[in-house]
Amino acid sequence: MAMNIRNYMRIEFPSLPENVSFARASVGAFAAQLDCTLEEIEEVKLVVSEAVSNCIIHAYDNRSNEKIMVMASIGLERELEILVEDTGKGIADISQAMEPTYSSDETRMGMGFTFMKSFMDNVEVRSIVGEGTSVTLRRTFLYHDKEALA
Amino acid sequence: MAMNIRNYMRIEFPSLPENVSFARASVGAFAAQLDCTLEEIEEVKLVVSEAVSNCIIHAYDNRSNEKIMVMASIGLERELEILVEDTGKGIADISQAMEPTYSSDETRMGMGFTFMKSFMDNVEVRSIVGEGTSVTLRRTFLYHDKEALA
Amino acid sequence: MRIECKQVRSTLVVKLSGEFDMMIADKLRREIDSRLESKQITNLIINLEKVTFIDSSGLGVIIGRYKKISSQKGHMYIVGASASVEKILTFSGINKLIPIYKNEQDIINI
Amino acid sequence: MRIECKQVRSTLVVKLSGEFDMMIADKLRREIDSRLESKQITNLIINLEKVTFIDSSGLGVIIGRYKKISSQKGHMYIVGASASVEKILTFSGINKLIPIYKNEQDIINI
Ligand SMILES: Nc1ncnc2c1ncn2[C@@H]1O[C@H](COP(=O)(O)OP(=O)(O)O)[C@@H](O)[C@H]1O
Ligand SMILES: Nc1ncnc2c1ncn2[C@@H]1O[C@H](COP(=O)(O)OP(=O)(O)O)[C@@H](O)[C@H]1O
Repeated sequence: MAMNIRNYMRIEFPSLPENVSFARASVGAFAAQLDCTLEEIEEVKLVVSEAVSNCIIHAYDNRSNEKIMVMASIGLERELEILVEDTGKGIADISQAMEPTYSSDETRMGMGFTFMKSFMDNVEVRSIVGEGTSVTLRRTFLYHDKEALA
Repeated sequence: MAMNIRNYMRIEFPSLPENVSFARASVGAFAAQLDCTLEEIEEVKLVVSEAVSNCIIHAYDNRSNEKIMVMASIGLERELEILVEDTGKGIADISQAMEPTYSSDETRMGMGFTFMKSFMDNVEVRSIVGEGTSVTLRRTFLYHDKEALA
Repeated sequence: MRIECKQVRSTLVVKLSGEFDMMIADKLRREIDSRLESKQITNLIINLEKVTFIDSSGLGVIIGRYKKISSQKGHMYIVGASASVEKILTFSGINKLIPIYKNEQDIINI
Repeated sequence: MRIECKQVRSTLVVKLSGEFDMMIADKLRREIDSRLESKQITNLIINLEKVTFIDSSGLGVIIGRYKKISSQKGHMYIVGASASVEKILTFSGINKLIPIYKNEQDIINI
Protein backbone atom coordinates (compact mmCIF):
# COMPACT_ATOMS: atom_id res chain seq x y z
CA MET A 1 0.00 0.00 0.00
CA ALA A 2 3.02 2.28 -0.11
CA MET A 3 2.46 5.14 -2.50
CA ASN A 4 4.62 7.89 -3.90
CA ILE A 5 2.99 11.04 -2.62
CA ARG A 6 2.52 13.84 -5.13
CA ASN A 7 0.63 16.15 -2.81
CA TYR A 8 -1.01 16.16 0.60
CA MET A 9 -3.04 18.35 2.90
CA ARG A 10 -4.00 18.24 6.53
CA ILE A 11 -6.98 19.97 8.13
CA GLU A 12 -7.95 20.33 11.76
CA PHE A 13 -11.18 21.69 13.19
CA PRO A 14 -13.46 21.40 16.23
CA SER A 15 -16.27 18.84 16.38
CA LEU A 16 -19.05 21.21 15.31
CA PRO A 17 -21.83 19.89 13.03
CA GLU A 18 -21.21 22.70 10.49
CA ASN A 19 -17.67 21.42 9.99
CA VAL A 20 -18.90 18.23 8.35
CA SER A 21 -19.79 20.34 5.33
CA PHE A 22 -16.48 22.21 5.53
CA ALA A 23 -14.49 18.96 5.73
CA ARG A 24 -16.13 17.34 2.72
CA ALA A 25 -15.88 20.53 0.63
CA SER A 26 -12.22 20.86 1.54
CA VAL A 27 -11.33 17.24 0.71
CA GLY A 28 -13.48 17.51 -2.43
CA ALA A 29 -11.52 20.57 -3.59
CA PHE A 30 -8.27 18.73 -2.92
CA ALA A 31 -9.39 15.54 -4.68
CA ALA A 32 -10.33 17.66 -7.73
CA GLN A 33 -6.57 17.67 -8.46
CA LEU A 34 -7.00 14.04 -9.50
CA ASP A 35 -9.02 15.29 -12.46
CA CYS A 36 -11.69 12.75 -11.72
CA THR A 37 -15.35 12.99 -12.65
CA LEU A 38 -17.86 15.07 -10.69
CA GLU A 39 -19.54 11.82 -9.69
CA GLU A 40 -16.29 10.52 -8.21
CA ILE A 41 -15.83 13.78 -6.28
CA GLU A 42 -19.37 13.39 -4.92
CA GLU A 43 -18.48 9.90 -3.69
CA VAL A 44 -15.35 11.19 -1.98
CA LYS A 45 -17.40 13.92 -0.29
CA LEU A 46 -19.92 11.32 0.89
CA VAL A 47 -17.35 9.10 2.58
CA VAL A 48 -15.69 12.09 4.26
CA SER A 49 -19.11 13.21 5.45
CA GLU A 50 -19.73 9.77 7.00
CA ALA A 51 -16.36 9.48 8.70
CA VAL A 52 -16.40 13.04 10.09
CA SER A 53 -20.04 12.75 11.26
CA ASN A 54 -19.03 9.59 13.14
CA CYS A 55 -16.33 11.51 15.01
CA ILE A 56 -18.84 14.11 16.18
CA ILE A 57 -21.76 11.79 16.93
CA HIS A 58 -20.03 8.66 18.20
CA ALA A 59 -16.48 9.51 19.22
CA TYR A 60 -17.41 12.75 20.98
CA ASP A 61 -21.12 12.14 21.79
CA ASN A 62 -21.98 15.44 20.12
CA ARG A 63 -19.65 17.53 22.26
CA SER A 64 -18.56 20.43 20.06
CA ASN A 65 -15.22 21.46 21.56
CA GLU A 66 -13.16 18.41 20.62
CA LYS A 67 -10.68 18.15 17.76
CA ILE A 68 -10.94 16.31 14.44
CA MET A 69 -8.04 15.85 12.01
CA VAL A 70 -8.37 14.96 8.35
CA MET A 71 -5.39 14.25 6.14
CA ALA A 72 -5.52 13.54 2.43
CA SER A 73 -2.74 12.50 0.07
CA ILE A 74 -2.58 12.03 -3.67
CA GLY A 75 -0.14 9.50 -5.14
CA LEU A 76 1.65 9.49 -8.47
CA GLU A 77 -0.64 6.71 -9.72
CA ARG A 78 -3.88 8.59 -9.00
CA GLU A 79 -4.28 7.08 -5.56
CA LEU A 80 -6.23 9.04 -2.96
CA GLU A 81 -5.72 8.29 0.71
CA ILE A 82 -7.87 9.99 3.34
CA LEU A 83 -7.26 9.68 7.07
CA VAL A 84 -9.92 10.83 9.56
CA GLU A 85 -8.79 10.89 13.18
CA ASP A 86 -10.44 11.64 16.50
CA THR A 87 -9.35 11.32 20.12
CA GLY A 88 -12.79 10.21 21.26
CA LYS A 89 -14.21 7.21 23.04
CA GLY A 90 -12.98 4.60 20.57
CA ILE A 91 -14.64 1.44 19.21
CA ALA A 92 -14.54 -1.75 21.27
CA ASP A 93 -15.66 -4.15 18.53
CA ILE A 94 -14.52 -2.88 15.15
CA SER A 95 -15.88 -5.74 13.05
CA GLN A 96 -19.33 -5.37 14.61
CA ALA A 97 -19.17 -1.58 14.03
CA MET A 98 -18.42 -2.16 10.35
CA GLU A 99 -21.36 -4.52 9.76
CA PRO A 100 -24.07 -3.07 7.51
CA THR A 101 -26.97 -1.59 9.50
CA TYR A 102 -25.19 -1.95 12.85
CA SER A 103 -25.44 1.23 14.88
CA SER A 104 -25.00 1.92 18.57
CA ASP A 105 -27.55 4.74 18.12
CA GLU A 106 -31.09 3.57 17.37
CA THR A 107 -32.00 6.74 15.45
CA ARG A 108 -29.19 6.09 12.96
CA MET A 109 -29.04 3.73 9.99
CA GLY A 110 -25.69 2.05 10.53
CA MET A 111 -24.82 2.70 6.88
CA GLY A 112 -21.75 4.92 7.37
CA PHE A 113 -19.09 2.22 7.08
CA THR A 114 -21.09 0.50 4.33
CA PHE A 115 -20.92 3.70 2.24
CA MET A 116 -17.21 4.01 2.98
CA LYS A 117 -16.55 0.41 1.92
CA SER A 118 -18.70 0.73 -1.18
CA PHE A 119 -17.26 3.94 -2.56
CA MET A 120 -13.62 3.36 -1.63
CA ASP A 121 -11.32 0.47 -2.50
CA ASN A 122 -10.21 -0.06 1.03
CA VAL A 123 -11.23 1.03 4.55
CA GLU A 124 -8.99 0.53 7.54
CA VAL A 125 -10.10 1.29 11.09
CA ARG A 126 -7.77 1.50 14.08
CA SER A 127 -9.14 2.29 17.47
CA ILE A 128 -8.20 2.20 21.13
CA VAL A 129 -11.08 2.44 23.59
CA GLY A 130 -10.82 5.68 25.53
CA GLU A 131 -8.13 7.06 23.23
CA GLY A 132 -9.63 7.47 19.80
CA THR A 133 -10.19 6.15 16.31
CA SER A 134 -8.56 6.59 12.94
CA VAL A 135 -10.25 5.64 9.70
CA THR A 136 -8.14 5.34 6.55
CA LEU A 137 -9.96 5.42 3.21
CA ARG A 138 -8.15 4.55 -0.02
CA ARG A 139 -9.14 4.62 -3.63
CA THR A 140 -7.25 4.55 -6.90
CA PHE A 141 -8.98 6.37 -9.72
CA LEU A 142 -8.88 4.88 -13.18
CA TYR A 143 -7.68 6.93 -16.08
CA HIS A 144 -10.51 8.36 -18.15
CA ASP A 145 -10.77 7.06 -21.70
CA LYS A 146 -9.70 10.32 -23.29
CA GLU A 147 -6.54 10.32 -21.18
CA ALA A 148 -5.84 6.66 -21.88
CA LEU A 149 -5.99 7.44 -25.59
CA ALA A 150 -3.79 10.51 -25.34
CA MET B 1 -8.91 42.96 18.27
CA ALA B 2 -9.77 40.10 20.63
CA MET B 3 -12.69 38.07 19.36
CA ASN B 4 -14.81 35.29 20.82
CA ILE B 5 -14.15 32.36 18.54
CA ARG B 6 -17.16 30.38 17.38
CA ASN B 7 -15.29 28.08 15.03
CA TYR B 8 -11.84 27.66 13.52
CA MET B 9 -9.91 25.51 11.10
CA ARG B 10 -6.30 24.99 10.26
CA ILE B 11 -4.91 23.64 7.00
CA GLU B 12 -1.40 22.66 6.04
CA PHE B 13 -0.08 21.75 2.62
CA PRO B 14 3.11 21.82 0.53
CA SER B 15 4.03 24.85 -1.60
CA LEU B 16 2.68 23.46 -4.88
CA PRO B 17 0.94 25.85 -7.32
CA GLU B 18 -2.18 23.62 -7.43
CA ASN B 19 -2.66 24.17 -3.70
CA VAL B 20 -3.46 27.86 -4.18
CA SER B 21 -6.79 26.73 -5.60
CA PHE B 22 -7.25 24.18 -2.81
CA ALA B 23 -6.50 26.79 -0.13
CA ARG B 24 -8.94 29.38 -1.42
CA ALA B 25 -11.70 26.77 -1.94
CA SER B 26 -11.15 25.45 1.55
CA VAL B 27 -11.22 28.87 3.23
CA GLY B 28 -14.18 29.80 1.02
CA ALA B 29 -16.13 26.74 2.21
CA PHE B 30 -15.31 27.62 5.80
CA ALA B 31 -16.25 31.29 5.40
CA ALA B 32 -19.61 30.18 3.95
CA GLN B 33 -20.60 29.53 7.58
CA LEU B 34 -20.79 33.31 7.97
CA ASP B 35 -23.78 33.24 5.66
CA CYS B 36 -22.31 36.07 3.67
CA THR B 37 -23.00 36.85 0.03
CA LEU B 38 -21.35 34.98 -2.85
CA GLU B 39 -19.57 38.21 -3.71
CA GLU B 40 -18.08 38.39 -0.21
CA ILE B 41 -16.94 34.75 -0.47
CA GLU B 42 -15.27 35.59 -3.80
CA GLU B 43 -13.39 38.41 -2.11
CA VAL B 44 -12.22 36.11 0.66
CA LYS B 45 -11.03 33.59 -1.92
CA LEU B 46 -9.13 36.33 -3.73
CA VAL B 47 -7.19 37.49 -0.68
CA VAL B 48 -6.33 33.90 0.26
CA SER B 49 -5.15 33.33 -3.28
CA GLU B 50 -2.87 36.37 -3.07
CA ALA B 51 -1.39 35.50 0.32
CA VAL B 52 -0.80 31.83 -0.52
CA SER B 53 0.65 32.64 -3.96
CA ASN B 54 3.10 34.96 -2.21
CA CYS B 55 4.32 32.12 0.01
CA ILE B 56 5.06 29.94 -3.02
CA ILE B 57 6.51 32.62 -5.30
CA HIS B 58 8.31 34.91 -2.88
CA ALA B 59 8.85 33.09 0.42
CA TYR B 60 9.93 29.82 -1.20
CA ASP B 61 11.12 31.04 -4.65
CA ASN B 62 8.81 28.47 -6.29
CA ARG B 63 10.28 25.48 -4.45
CA SER B 64 7.41 22.99 -4.11
CA ASN B 65 8.42 20.95 -1.08
CA GLU B 66 8.01 23.60 1.59
CA LYS B 67 5.12 23.96 4.00
CA ILE B 68 2.30 26.52 4.11
CA MET B 69 -0.17 26.89 6.98
CA VAL B 70 -3.51 28.64 6.80
CA MET B 71 -5.72 29.16 9.81
CA ALA B 72 -9.17 30.71 9.77
CA SER B 73 -11.44 31.62 12.67
CA ILE B 74 -14.98 32.90 12.86
CA GLY B 75 -16.03 35.08 15.78
CA LEU B 76 -19.41 35.47 17.46
CA GLU B 77 -19.85 38.90 15.85
CA ARG B 78 -19.31 37.65 12.28
CA GLU B 79 -15.61 38.40 12.30
CA LEU B 80 -13.36 36.38 10.01
CA GLU B 81 -9.66 36.13 10.76
CA ILE B 82 -7.31 34.40 8.34
CA LEU B 83 -3.66 33.70 9.07
CA VAL B 84 -1.31 32.60 6.28
CA GLU B 85 2.11 31.47 7.42
CA ASP B 86 5.30 30.36 5.73
CA THR B 87 8.82 29.60 6.94
CA GLY B 88 10.42 31.14 3.87
CA LYS B 89 12.89 33.90 3.22
CA GLY B 90 10.98 36.66 4.96
CA ILE B 91 10.47 40.32 4.07
CA ALA B 92 13.17 42.87 4.94
CA ASP B 93 11.11 46.02 4.34
CA ILE B 94 7.45 45.34 5.11
CA SER B 95 6.14 48.83 4.39
CA GLN B 96 7.83 48.88 0.99
CA ALA B 97 6.42 45.39 0.27
CA MET B 98 2.92 46.62 1.04
CA GLU B 99 3.06 49.64 -1.28
CA PRO B 100 0.75 49.39 -4.29
CA THR B 101 2.58 48.16 -7.42
CA TYR B 102 5.79 47.34 -5.53
CA SER B 103 7.08 43.90 -6.47
CA SER B 104 10.49 42.30 -6.13
CA ASP B 105 9.63 40.30 -9.26
CA GLU B 106 9.40 42.38 -12.44
CA THR B 107 6.91 40.02 -14.12
CA ARG B 108 4.42 40.58 -11.28
CA MET B 109 2.03 43.46 -10.65
CA GLY B 110 2.68 44.17 -6.99
CA MET B 111 -1.07 44.21 -6.38
CA GLY B 112 -1.30 41.31 -3.89
CA PHE B 113 -1.18 43.36 -0.70
CA THR B 114 -3.34 46.05 -2.30
CA PHE B 115 -6.07 43.48 -2.91
CA MET B 116 -5.70 42.19 0.63
CA LYS B 117 -5.99 45.70 2.09
CA SER B 118 -8.92 46.59 -0.14
CA PHE B 119 -11.07 43.54 0.50
CA MET B 120 -10.30 43.07 4.17
CA ASP B 121 -10.70 45.51 7.06
CA ASN B 122 -7.21 44.96 8.34
CA VAL B 123 -3.94 43.36 7.17
CA GLU B 124 -1.08 42.63 9.53
CA VAL B 125 2.29 41.35 8.34
CA ARG B 126 4.98 39.97 10.62
CA SER B 127 8.22 38.73 9.17
CA ILE B 128 11.72 37.75 10.18
CA VAL B 129 14.26 37.60 7.38
CA GLY B 130 15.43 34.01 6.93
CA GLU B 131 12.69 32.64 9.17
CA GLY B 132 9.37 33.37 7.54
CA THR B 133 6.30 35.54 7.24
CA SER B 134 2.81 35.56 8.66
CA VAL B 135 -0.03 37.57 7.16
CA THR B 136 -3.18 38.12 9.22
CA LEU B 137 -6.30 39.22 7.38
CA ARG B 138 -9.38 40.38 9.26
CA ARG B 139 -12.86 41.36 8.19
CA THR B 140 -16.16 41.76 9.98
CA PHE B 141 -19.18 41.05 7.82
CA LEU B 142 -22.22 43.23 8.17
CA TYR B 143 -25.58 41.68 8.82
CA HIS B 144 -27.71 41.39 5.72
CA ASP B 145 -30.88 43.46 5.69
CA LYS B 146 -33.20 40.49 5.94
CA GLU B 147 -31.40 39.31 9.06
CA ALA B 148 -31.36 42.76 10.59
CA LEU B 149 -35.12 42.86 10.20
CA ALA B 150 -35.69 39.37 11.59
CA MET C 1 -30.06 24.03 4.21
CA ARG C 2 -33.59 25.45 4.20
CA ILE C 3 -36.80 23.69 5.27
CA GLU C 4 -40.20 24.75 3.90
CA CYS C 5 -43.40 23.03 5.00
CA LYS C 6 -46.90 23.23 3.59
CA GLN C 7 -50.00 21.21 4.35
CA VAL C 8 -52.37 20.07 1.58
CA ARG C 9 -55.40 18.43 3.18
CA SER C 10 -53.98 15.45 5.13
CA THR C 11 -50.59 15.60 3.43
CA LEU C 12 -47.50 17.41 4.72
CA VAL C 13 -45.15 18.54 1.97
CA VAL C 14 -41.61 19.27 3.14
CA LYS C 15 -39.32 21.00 0.68
CA LEU C 16 -35.62 20.97 1.46
CA SER C 17 -32.78 22.87 -0.13
CA GLY C 18 -29.02 22.68 0.26
CA GLU C 19 -26.98 19.91 1.81
CA PHE C 20 -28.88 17.30 3.81
CA ASP C 21 -26.43 16.10 6.48
CA MET C 22 -26.28 15.87 10.30
CA MET C 23 -26.27 19.66 10.54
CA ILE C 24 -29.93 19.71 9.54
CA ALA C 25 -31.04 16.18 10.48
CA ASP C 26 -32.12 16.85 14.08
CA LYS C 27 -33.90 20.07 13.25
CA LEU C 28 -35.80 18.45 10.41
CA ARG C 29 -36.74 15.45 12.56
CA ARG C 30 -38.21 17.73 15.23
CA GLU C 31 -39.92 19.96 12.68
CA ILE C 32 -41.67 17.06 10.94
CA ASP C 33 -42.52 15.13 14.12
CA SER C 34 -44.15 18.13 15.80
CA ARG C 35 -46.34 18.67 12.75
CA LEU C 36 -47.20 14.99 12.49
CA GLU C 37 -48.41 15.06 16.09
CA SER C 38 -50.27 18.33 16.29
CA LYS C 39 -52.10 18.26 12.99
CA GLN C 40 -54.34 15.84 11.15
CA ILE C 41 -51.61 14.61 8.90
CA THR C 42 -51.42 11.09 7.54
CA ASN C 43 -49.18 11.42 4.48
CA LEU C 44 -45.75 12.91 3.91
CA ILE C 45 -44.04 14.12 0.75
CA ILE C 46 -40.35 14.98 0.93
CA ASN C 47 -39.30 17.23 -1.94
CA LEU C 48 -35.57 16.93 -2.59
CA GLU C 49 -35.49 18.98 -5.80
CA LYS C 50 -33.07 21.55 -4.37
CA VAL C 51 -30.99 19.14 -2.29
CA THR C 52 -27.42 19.00 -3.58
CA PHE C 53 -26.05 16.39 -1.17
CA ILE C 54 -27.34 13.66 1.12
CA ASP C 55 -25.51 11.31 3.47
CA SER C 56 -26.61 8.63 5.95
CA SER C 57 -27.68 11.25 8.52
CA GLY C 58 -30.18 12.58 5.97
CA LEU C 59 -31.29 9.10 4.97
CA GLY C 60 -31.80 8.26 8.65
CA VAL C 61 -34.34 11.07 9.07
CA ILE C 62 -36.22 9.91 5.97
CA ILE C 63 -36.33 6.27 7.12
CA GLY C 64 -37.38 7.29 10.63
CA ARG C 65 -40.31 9.37 9.31
CA TYR C 66 -41.28 6.49 7.00
CA LYS C 67 -41.55 4.16 10.00
CA LYS C 68 -43.81 6.64 11.82
CA ILE C 69 -46.01 7.36 8.84
CA SER C 70 -46.45 3.74 7.83
CA SER C 71 -47.16 2.61 11.40
CA GLN C 72 -50.10 5.05 11.22
CA LYS C 73 -51.17 3.59 7.85
CA GLY C 74 -50.16 6.76 6.01
CA HIS C 75 -48.24 7.10 2.74
CA MET C 76 -44.88 8.64 2.11
CA TYR C 77 -43.27 9.78 -1.13
CA ILE C 78 -39.98 11.30 -2.22
CA VAL C 79 -39.96 13.70 -5.17
CA GLY C 80 -37.46 15.59 -7.25
CA ALA C 81 -34.23 13.83 -6.28
CA SER C 82 -31.33 14.76 -8.58
CA ALA C 83 -29.36 11.95 -10.21
CA SER C 84 -26.64 12.06 -7.53
CA VAL C 85 -29.12 12.10 -4.64
CA GLU C 86 -31.22 9.33 -6.23
CA LYS C 87 -28.08 7.21 -6.55
CA ILE C 88 -27.64 7.34 -2.76
CA LEU C 89 -31.36 6.68 -2.14
CA THR C 90 -31.17 3.61 -4.37
CA PHE C 91 -27.91 2.48 -2.87
CA SER C 92 -29.41 2.55 0.62
CA GLY C 93 -32.50 0.59 -0.49
CA ILE C 94 -34.85 3.42 0.54
CA ASN C 95 -36.39 3.33 -2.94
CA LYS C 96 -37.78 -0.16 -2.14
CA LEU C 97 -39.73 1.27 0.80
CA ILE C 98 -40.64 4.75 -0.35
CA PRO C 99 -41.80 5.47 -3.91
CA ILE C 100 -39.71 8.09 -5.69
CA TYR C 101 -41.36 10.44 -8.20
CA LYS C 102 -40.02 13.10 -10.51
CA ASN C 103 -42.35 15.80 -9.19
CA GLU C 104 -45.34 16.42 -6.94
CA GLN C 105 -47.76 16.41 -9.88
CA ASP C 106 -46.86 12.79 -10.67
CA ILE C 107 -48.10 11.66 -7.24
CA ILE C 108 -51.46 13.36 -7.67
CA ASN C 109 -51.83 11.79 -11.10
CA ILE C 110 -51.48 8.19 -9.91
CA MET D 1 -7.92 25.74 -16.49
CA ARG D 2 -7.96 25.22 -20.27
CA ILE D 3 -6.31 27.37 -22.95
CA GLU D 4 -7.64 27.43 -26.52
CA CYS D 5 -5.96 29.53 -29.20
CA LYS D 6 -7.10 30.45 -32.67
CA GLN D 7 -5.71 32.88 -35.20
CA VAL D 8 -7.99 35.10 -37.28
CA ARG D 9 -5.83 36.98 -39.81
CA SER D 10 -3.40 39.04 -37.70
CA THR D 11 -5.33 38.54 -34.45
CA LEU D 12 -4.70 35.84 -31.88
CA VAL D 13 -7.81 34.87 -29.90
CA VAL D 14 -7.07 33.11 -26.61
CA LYS D 15 -10.02 31.53 -24.86
CA LEU D 16 -9.52 30.54 -21.22
CA SER D 17 -11.72 28.49 -18.95
CA GLY D 18 -11.59 27.74 -15.24
CA GLU D 19 -9.59 29.55 -12.58
CA PHE D 20 -6.94 31.98 -13.76
CA ASP D 21 -4.26 31.96 -11.05
CA MET D 22 -0.50 31.27 -10.76
CA MET D 23 -1.09 27.61 -11.65
CA ILE D 24 -1.78 28.61 -15.25
CA ALA D 25 -0.04 32.00 -15.47
CA ASP D 26 3.40 30.79 -16.61
CA LYS D 27 2.02 28.32 -19.10
CA LEU D 28 -0.24 30.93 -20.64
CA ARG D 29 2.56 33.51 -20.80
CA ARG D 30 4.78 31.05 -22.70
CA GLU D 31 1.92 29.90 -24.95
CA ILE D 32 1.00 33.43 -26.01
CA ASP D 33 4.56 34.73 -26.31
CA SER D 34 5.68 31.86 -28.56
CA ARG D 35 2.74 32.55 -30.87
CA LEU D 36 3.38 36.29 -30.87
CA GLU D 37 6.96 35.67 -31.98
CA SER D 38 6.55 32.92 -34.53
CA LYS D 39 3.49 34.15 -36.40
CA GLN D 40 2.42 37.36 -38.01
CA ILE D 41 0.28 38.47 -35.12
CA THR D 42 -0.29 42.07 -34.15
CA ASN D 43 -3.50 41.96 -32.12
CA LEU D 44 -4.64 39.90 -29.15
CA ILE D 45 -8.10 39.09 -27.84
CA ILE D 46 -8.38 37.40 -24.44
CA ASN D 47 -11.75 35.70 -24.01
CA LEU D 48 -12.59 35.29 -20.31
CA GLU D 49 -16.17 34.06 -20.80
CA LYS D 50 -15.51 30.77 -19.01
CA VAL D 51 -13.13 32.12 -16.38
CA THR D 52 -14.62 31.74 -12.90
CA PHE D 53 -11.81 33.36 -10.93
CA ILE D 54 -8.87 35.69 -11.50
CA ASP D 55 -6.21 36.99 -9.12
CA SER D 56 -3.14 39.21 -9.50
CA SER D 57 -1.13 36.37 -11.10
CA GLY D 58 -3.72 36.24 -13.89
CA LEU D 59 -3.85 40.02 -14.18
CA GLY D 60 -0.05 40.08 -14.41
CA VAL D 61 -0.07 37.91 -17.52
CA ILE D 62 -2.69 40.13 -19.14
CA ILE D 63 -0.77 43.34 -18.38
CA GLY D 64 2.50 41.80 -19.55
CA ARG D 65 0.96 40.80 -22.90
CA TYR D 66 -0.57 44.27 -23.22
CA LYS D 67 2.88 45.85 -22.89
CA LYS D 68 4.28 43.59 -25.61
CA ILE D 69 1.38 44.09 -27.98
CA SER D 70 1.22 47.85 -27.59
CA SER D 71 5.00 48.25 -27.95
CA GLN D 72 4.51 46.65 -31.37
CA LYS D 73 1.62 49.03 -32.14
CA GLY D 74 -0.94 46.22 -31.95
CA HIS D 75 -4.33 46.23 -30.23
CA MET D 76 -5.52 44.16 -27.34
CA TYR D 77 -9.06 43.46 -26.11
CA ILE D 78 -10.68 41.55 -23.29
CA VAL D 79 -14.08 39.94 -23.88
CA GLY D 80 -16.72 38.04 -21.93
CA ALA D 81 -15.62 38.78 -18.37
CA SER D 82 -18.27 37.78 -15.81
CA ALA D 83 -19.38 40.38 -13.27
CA SER D 84 -17.00 39.06 -10.61
CA VAL D 85 -14.02 38.92 -12.97
CA GLU D 86 -14.81 42.36 -14.40
CA LYS D 87 -14.88 43.75 -10.87
CA ILE D 88 -11.25 42.66 -10.39
CA LEU D 89 -10.23 43.97 -13.83
CA THR D 90 -11.74 47.35 -12.99
CA PHE D 91 -10.28 47.36 -9.53
CA SER D 92 -6.78 46.81 -10.92
CA GLY D 93 -7.23 49.60 -13.48
CA ILE D 94 -6.66 47.22 -16.42
CA ASN D 95 -9.91 48.45 -17.96
CA LYS D 96 -8.27 51.86 -18.48
CA LEU D 97 -5.57 50.28 -20.65
CA ILE D 98 -7.39 47.46 -22.37
CA PRO D 99 -10.93 47.85 -23.73
CA ILE D 100 -13.39 45.29 -22.35
CA TYR D 101 -16.23 44.02 -24.55
CA LYS D 102 -19.17 41.73 -23.94
CA ASN D 103 -18.29 39.37 -26.79
CA GLU D 104 -16.00 38.94 -29.78
CA GLN D 105 -18.68 40.14 -32.20
CA ASP D 106 -18.75 43.56 -30.51
CA ILE D 107 -15.07 44.13 -31.39
CA ILE D 108 -15.62 43.35 -35.05
CA ASN D 109 -18.58 45.71 -35.12
CA ILE D 110 -16.69 48.76 -33.91
N1 LIG E 1 -15.18 7.58 15.20
C1 LIG E 1 -15.90 6.71 15.93
N2 LIG E 1 -15.78 6.65 17.28
C2 LIG E 1 -16.49 5.79 18.02
N3 LIG E 1 -17.39 4.92 17.49
C3 LIG E 1 -17.57 4.94 16.16
C4 LIG E 1 -16.86 5.81 15.32
N4 LIG E 1 -17.25 5.58 14.04
C5 LIG E 1 -18.15 4.60 14.10
N5 LIG E 1 -18.37 4.19 15.36
C6 LIG E 1 -19.26 3.10 15.81
O1 LIG E 1 -19.57 2.31 14.68
C7 LIG E 1 -20.97 2.22 14.51
C8 LIG E 1 -21.32 2.09 13.04
O2 LIG E 1 -20.95 3.27 12.33
P1 LIG E 1 -21.65 3.63 10.95
O3 LIG E 1 -21.59 2.44 10.06
O4 LIG E 1 -21.04 4.86 10.45
O5 LIG E 1 -23.19 3.85 11.31
P2 LIG E 1 -23.94 4.98 12.16
O6 LIG E 1 -23.10 6.22 12.19
O7 LIG E 1 -25.23 5.17 11.45
O8 LIG E 1 -24.14 4.41 13.54
C9 LIG E 1 -21.51 3.47 15.16
O9 LIG E 1 -22.88 3.31 15.55
C10 LIG E 1 -20.58 3.61 16.36
O10 LIG E 1 -20.97 2.77 17.41
N1 LIG F 1 5.25 35.54 2.07
C1 LIG F 1 6.21 36.36 1.57
N2 LIG F 1 7.51 36.07 1.75
C2 LIG F 1 8.48 36.89 1.26
N3 LIG F 1 8.22 38.02 0.58
C3 LIG F 1 6.93 38.36 0.36
C4 LIG F 1 5.87 37.56 0.84
N4 LIG F 1 4.71 38.15 0.48
C5 LIG F 1 5.05 39.28 -0.18
N5 LIG F 1 6.39 39.42 -0.25
C6 LIG F 1 7.13 40.56 -0.87
O1 LIG F 1 6.23 41.65 -1.00
C7 LIG F 1 6.16 42.08 -2.36
C8 LIG F 1 4.80 42.61 -2.71
O2 LIG F 1 3.83 41.57 -2.64
P1 LIG F 1 2.47 41.70 -3.42
O3 LIG F 1 1.84 43.02 -3.10
O4 LIG F 1 1.65 40.49 -3.12
O5 LIG F 1 2.84 41.75 -4.96
P2 LIG F 1 3.50 40.67 -5.93
O6 LIG F 1 3.19 39.30 -5.40
O7 LIG F 1 2.86 40.93 -7.24
O8 LIG F 1 4.97 40.91 -5.95
C9 LIG F 1 6.59 40.87 -3.16
O9 LIG F 1 7.09 41.22 -4.43
C10 LIG F 1 7.65 40.25 -2.26
O10 LIG F 1 8.89 40.89 -2.41
